[in-house]
Amino acid sequence: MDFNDTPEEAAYRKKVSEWLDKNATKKADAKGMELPRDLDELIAQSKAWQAKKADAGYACITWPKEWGGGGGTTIDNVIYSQEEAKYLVPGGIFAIGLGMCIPTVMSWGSDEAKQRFVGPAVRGDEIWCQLFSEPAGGSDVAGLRTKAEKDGDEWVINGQKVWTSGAHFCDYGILLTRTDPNVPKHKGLTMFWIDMKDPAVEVRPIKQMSGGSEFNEVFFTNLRVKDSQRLGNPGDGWKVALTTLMNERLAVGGSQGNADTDDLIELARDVTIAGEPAIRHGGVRERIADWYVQAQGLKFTRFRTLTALSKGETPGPESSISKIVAAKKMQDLGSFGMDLQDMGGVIRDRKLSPADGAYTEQWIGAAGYRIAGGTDEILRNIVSERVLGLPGEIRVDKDLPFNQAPKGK
Amino acid sequence: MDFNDTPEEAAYRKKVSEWLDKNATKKADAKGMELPRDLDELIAQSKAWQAKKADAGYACITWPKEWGGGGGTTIDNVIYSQEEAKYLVPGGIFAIGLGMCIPTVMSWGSDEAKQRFVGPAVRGDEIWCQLFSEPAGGSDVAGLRTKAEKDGDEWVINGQKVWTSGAHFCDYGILLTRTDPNVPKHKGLTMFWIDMKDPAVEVRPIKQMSGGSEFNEVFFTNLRVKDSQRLGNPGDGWKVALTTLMNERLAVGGSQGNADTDDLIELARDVTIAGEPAIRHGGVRERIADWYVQAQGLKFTRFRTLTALSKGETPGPESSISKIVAAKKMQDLGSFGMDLQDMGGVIRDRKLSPADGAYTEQWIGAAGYRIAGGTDEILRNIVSERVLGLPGEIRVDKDLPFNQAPKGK
Amino acid sequence: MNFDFSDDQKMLKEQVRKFLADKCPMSVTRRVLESDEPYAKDVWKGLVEMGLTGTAIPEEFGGLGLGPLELCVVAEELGRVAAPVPFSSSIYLAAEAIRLFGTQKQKEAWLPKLASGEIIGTVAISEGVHAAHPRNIETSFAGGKVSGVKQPVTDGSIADVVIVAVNTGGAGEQAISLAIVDAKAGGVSTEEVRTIDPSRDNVTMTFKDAPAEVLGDKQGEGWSQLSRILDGAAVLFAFEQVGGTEAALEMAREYALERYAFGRQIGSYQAIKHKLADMYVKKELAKSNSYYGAMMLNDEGSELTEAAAASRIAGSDAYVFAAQENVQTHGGIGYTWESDCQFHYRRAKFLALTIGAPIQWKEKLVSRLEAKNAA
Amino acid sequence: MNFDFSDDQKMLKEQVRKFLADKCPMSVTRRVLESDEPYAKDVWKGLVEMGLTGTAIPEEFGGLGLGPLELCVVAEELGRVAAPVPFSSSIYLAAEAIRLFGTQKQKEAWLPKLASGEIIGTVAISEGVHAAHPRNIETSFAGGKVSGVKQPVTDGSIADVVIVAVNTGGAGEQAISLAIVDAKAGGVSTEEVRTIDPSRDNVTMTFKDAPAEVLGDKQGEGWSQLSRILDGAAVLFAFEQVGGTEAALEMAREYALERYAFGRQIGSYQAIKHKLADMYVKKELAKSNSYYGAMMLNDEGSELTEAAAASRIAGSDAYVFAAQENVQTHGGIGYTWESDCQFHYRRAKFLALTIGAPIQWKEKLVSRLEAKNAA
Repeated sequence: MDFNDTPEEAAYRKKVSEWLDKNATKKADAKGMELPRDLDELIAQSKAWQAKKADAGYACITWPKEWGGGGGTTIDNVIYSQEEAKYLVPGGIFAIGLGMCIPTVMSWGSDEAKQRFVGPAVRGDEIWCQLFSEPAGGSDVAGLRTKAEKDGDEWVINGQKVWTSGAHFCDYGILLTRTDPNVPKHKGLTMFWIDMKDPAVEVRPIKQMSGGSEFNEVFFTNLRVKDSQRLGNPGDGWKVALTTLMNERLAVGGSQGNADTDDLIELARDVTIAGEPAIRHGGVRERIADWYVQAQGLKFTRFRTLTALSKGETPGPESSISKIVAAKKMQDLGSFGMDLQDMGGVIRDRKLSPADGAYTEQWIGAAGYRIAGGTDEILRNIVSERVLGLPGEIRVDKDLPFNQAPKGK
Repeated sequence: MDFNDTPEEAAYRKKVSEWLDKNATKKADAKGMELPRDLDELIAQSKAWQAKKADAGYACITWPKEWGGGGGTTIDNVIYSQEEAKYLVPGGIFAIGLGMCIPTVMSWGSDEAKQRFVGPAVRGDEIWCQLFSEPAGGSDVAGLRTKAEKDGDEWVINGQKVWTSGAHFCDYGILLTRTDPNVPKHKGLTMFWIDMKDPAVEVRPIKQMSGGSEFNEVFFTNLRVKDSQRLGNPGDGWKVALTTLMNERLAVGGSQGNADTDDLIELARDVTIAGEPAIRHGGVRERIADWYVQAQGLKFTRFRTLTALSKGETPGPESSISKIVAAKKMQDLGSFGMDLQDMGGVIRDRKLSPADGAYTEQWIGAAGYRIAGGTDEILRNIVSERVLGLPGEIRVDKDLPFNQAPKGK
Repeated sequence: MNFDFSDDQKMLKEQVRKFLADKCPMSVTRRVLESDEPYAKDVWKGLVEMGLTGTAIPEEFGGLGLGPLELCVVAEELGRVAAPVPFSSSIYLAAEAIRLFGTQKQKEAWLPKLASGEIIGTVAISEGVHAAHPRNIETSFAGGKVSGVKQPVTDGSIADVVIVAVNTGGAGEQAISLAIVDAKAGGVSTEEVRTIDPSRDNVTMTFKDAPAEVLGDKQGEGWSQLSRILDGAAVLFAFEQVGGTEAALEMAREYALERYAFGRQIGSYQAIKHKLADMYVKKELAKSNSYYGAMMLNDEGSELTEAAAASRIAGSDAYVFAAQENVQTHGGIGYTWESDCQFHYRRAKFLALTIGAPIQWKEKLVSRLEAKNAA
Repeated sequence: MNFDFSDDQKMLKEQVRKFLADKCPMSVTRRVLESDEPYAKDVWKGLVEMGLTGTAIPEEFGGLGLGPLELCVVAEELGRVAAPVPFSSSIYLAAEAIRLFGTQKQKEAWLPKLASGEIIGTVAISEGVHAAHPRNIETSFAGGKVSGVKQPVTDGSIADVVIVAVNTGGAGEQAISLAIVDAKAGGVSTEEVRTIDPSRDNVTMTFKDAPAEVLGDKQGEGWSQLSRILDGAAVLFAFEQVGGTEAALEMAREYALERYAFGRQIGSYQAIKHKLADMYVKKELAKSNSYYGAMMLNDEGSELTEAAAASRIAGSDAYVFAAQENVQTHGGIGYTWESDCQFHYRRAKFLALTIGAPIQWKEKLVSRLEAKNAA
């Protein structure tokens, strides 16, 4: 039992870090430097970096070389990510496209589509987004209502999507539509790829409680797409969507907020409870211990998963617990950090708040993180059903035609 | 807003306490004295005391005088209980009979039955128990299987009940049976009163995890009862049972374990954490605060209910929350009291443990208290459905004949 | 046993509720939160016209001469709608401070104007992110002048009179006094400070030799005075928290009944049913504790501090939980700017921190319980 | 990255699991709990014959010369069946204490017999309900004789050798030494003490001038030695707790699948589904922390104390929660004496207290985190 690389892993890590040293700046040496705040600049830098990675075989490491990938293993990919994380490089805007959309195109698209789209996506020349969620859907993704009607060898699409990341700068997207409302909801869906720049597509940013706008609403008004843009057969949309959704919860699983127990120790040294240093308060110390143990538990659960990967095994279900724990911890730790600032805890100003305002931001952000990509409640259902094998929910709408299933407002 | 009695209440309280002073000993003055540990003696004393109360009009205070009651108000009853609680008097063994069984007999029994049973029960000459729960039933009381089959003008009863308090010393009981398995489960039930001394009735004590035996299993082997012992019409048993069950959760709601925050403060003064007095540990102090606030919250919720009563209003649903809070608090406070004793916390010996071993006993007892008379989960369902008006559970067995409903083992 | 509000008090509650339902829907809170408007003048004007600002102020000083109980029912309704008005600062805190500890002259000078709504008051205690304590209050008061920086000061940009916790030298608690500062008499400047709840005005307040006088006639009693003022405010804040909890629970309940997932109302899933049951339980515990707090406040009872702390602890726990789980019940839509969920999410935490975090109040409570237990 | 046990270790685990499934079903635990039998001799004999008592004892002292990792996999399986045997006292604690700090002579004297199961060992630390601390350990050691009372001492009535925490005078931690007492050499008497888990033997152990020698060659190092011994035991206990948690979760899962209420498996209700999901989550967090604890123990790593404390905190939390909610999932039947639920309910709390309560370990952990954070 050790954290050491196998000889192969070590060799690959060495190769990677040498390449990174040549082509990027270590965060440690990047004092003052930061990524552009302007979106257009950021996108430009991101595309340039992605192209560089593609040339070196570090874009889509696990994909076959003929598709522009690196032809590497899952663990190669993990190692690259671990190393790249040490450098100040742009990333993220391709995650959904390469993590979810393009794999869907590769499994279900026509040869023309694959030839046309995979290469440019890998190089970062084109960015993709995923268009599944709808206001009426929520946790019940398959409850979507966006309509696609056949008209000759075209489809006419009308409806609305929501929570679409990056829709405002994406070139293409994969869109899940309802093509037959007269069959049960999972059976009447069809998937298409679409051109996000089509005038019939309108993107409106969603303002979040936090004040930020990372997501969009997307409206379709008589959007016409060719039948050749279909991914999978008509009515097979749900099967196609599962290819995509597989990866989502992993994709979201990342962020756990900024402040952690080390910050809490520093804050507790600085502030007081009933006039005594908060760090001497047993309740503060118990929370530090509990959150440290949780963080360690999640970290070493990831290590167990990585080990399974490096052995070529498919990772166990352990990873499914990560977000359940991380999201609530993010909210509670943020909230408690604010409590430690007492009356001053209401202040939301990075200049005036400890840890650069991290406690407040993560307390607000956690309200969304507990929901995004699977609510606490949905994730517990997943663990109890997929991991523990407990019965699924009673589906009253299971066999009802979609247009007859109860929907409320 | 005050805790004072109205003039009428004050007068009644005065009358009551004068009578109690004459007829019983204040706990405060009862040093060394205690109630008999021998069951037979305890029953004898209980019966004598109940008869005395009946003569003075303090047994079944809210019942009409012609039934041997006191013809008083609900608040009279509360006042009497508050005052009686200050005296060392036996009680409890009549609670289920007078609180649940006899009211059922009074609402559903024949005139003969009422004439025969109400008086002796009020005076404590006869003790009653309630026979509803079954091994297969649990939270789903109506899922019971004990069979009653018509034979001439008699019924022949076979089956088993469980969790019956006092069955081993009771004279009579009310028994819920299934008389028609071919209709949905709530529709095929019928209620009877039975003679617990009948040789066809066998009582076996249930040993609990705690080591105690407060409950029994009761077996019926061809028990024959007259049709005149029926309470309500055949098939109306569930409607009849609701009369009885109304009162159960109140009945159970009482006990919250012995140790409370005052004991915890004393224990925390005595023991240490990392060498420092536990009472100085902020986490200990937070728990003391939280549990004190919970206890106060429950106490003043009861006061709000009493106020509603004293105004002749029917109390709000507030009382339904009491057991949800009390049971978990009982388990957690007991558990934490053990933790404070560190390695010594495993000791289960009243002589060696603080607070006369209360922490350990209540930690063990709470495992049962969280279940008895409605589990935490059932109670949350009740609050969400009856108080908040959220939808009831989907009843897959609603319209199925009982003998076709899924039952598992 | 009469552990309930009187019919008159309930009638008052009904009036306030009707007025706020009509004049202070969430759209008003949103308007204030999204604009530079420091508070909803129209709502405030209405409350003043109903005489509510004078509820607990003696008639001789232009108030209605009612008591804390009436103030409690008003508070519950203000909390229910997360009203964007300076009521707590001006009435629960400033007016109560002067009513409790002011000299006759000070009462005559300030209470009538506070009662009539002609002026707005507030208190200035905190000096940043460190809990106020006799050892760390640096704002000074000497030669009739206050100098120092207070942050955050709620409703500071609109306050005409400020009760300021100041350091007048001396050991321990004796170092602290409360000073009355006329914010319009010079030496006071404010700069807006951004908080988690922009529907309430908050500033950094700087005093530069601001003319002031000590509250009451003696220096060095500020800390115990502040403790009593905050005990009273804790009960009133708790009623706002109970009202807010009820509103958040009601929002969650309505959404759970109208929103469908997988062909069922989401309110039919136990994860949601039990979540809402837990909100209800916490709300009832908070309400019952607050009732006792109200009674102790009304009687100036010997258990006021314990009851106030219990009210604050239970009220903060209930409202923050209900506000968080209300967003969770709504799902994605609940996290959007368009949703009204945010107003409870913000206000719940704002109320839980503004007069001191629960963890500080737990200390205050347990110190008392220890003393009683030892006795 | 190889954060997993080796195939050999997994094979050992499988063997132990098979043996215990066959020879140590819950009926054996019940037999010991209900009788005066201090431990299951038949099971113990089998474990000895498999050589497991010698797992981590060097070959030169008659052991298998394997390491802590092998002991961890054994522990997980012993925990899974709540085995009523003195393995933890004799091996995790007594044998490890001597292996770590004993002189060559002491190792030669005791380790072979402990490895061969010829004798049973234990430790005697606690002196009642007050957490052991250099300031309150009164059992004395002078002139080669130990006198004092230890309570509770697990497996004390069957122990042949006892490692006793004694006070040898001096300031602070230097006051404490560990003494080796031959329980059969006179001066040692035991009286059974009733605990929450009668499936394990526990006594009050009285020493009256019992012949003894200090562990190792120096006095005054007992407290730091004890700290290291308990760090190791905490990791091994955590594996027992993980095994127990898995067993309790499995019991709850099986019952939730076979028990019907209102025509549905109770496992189809979210209240039960999410309860079991929470058990699973806690179990995984405990398991992952324990893996790191095992690795640090194996490497004598610099983070052993933090990893051991984290393992103990997560393991205790997971097992106590799972044991409590397993009873709750079973409902009334789960609270009966006949039900096997009680064995996990008792053992979970027993393991969580026996080598010190989590709240004490949290202090130990945070002190270390503070030091590192300051560094």
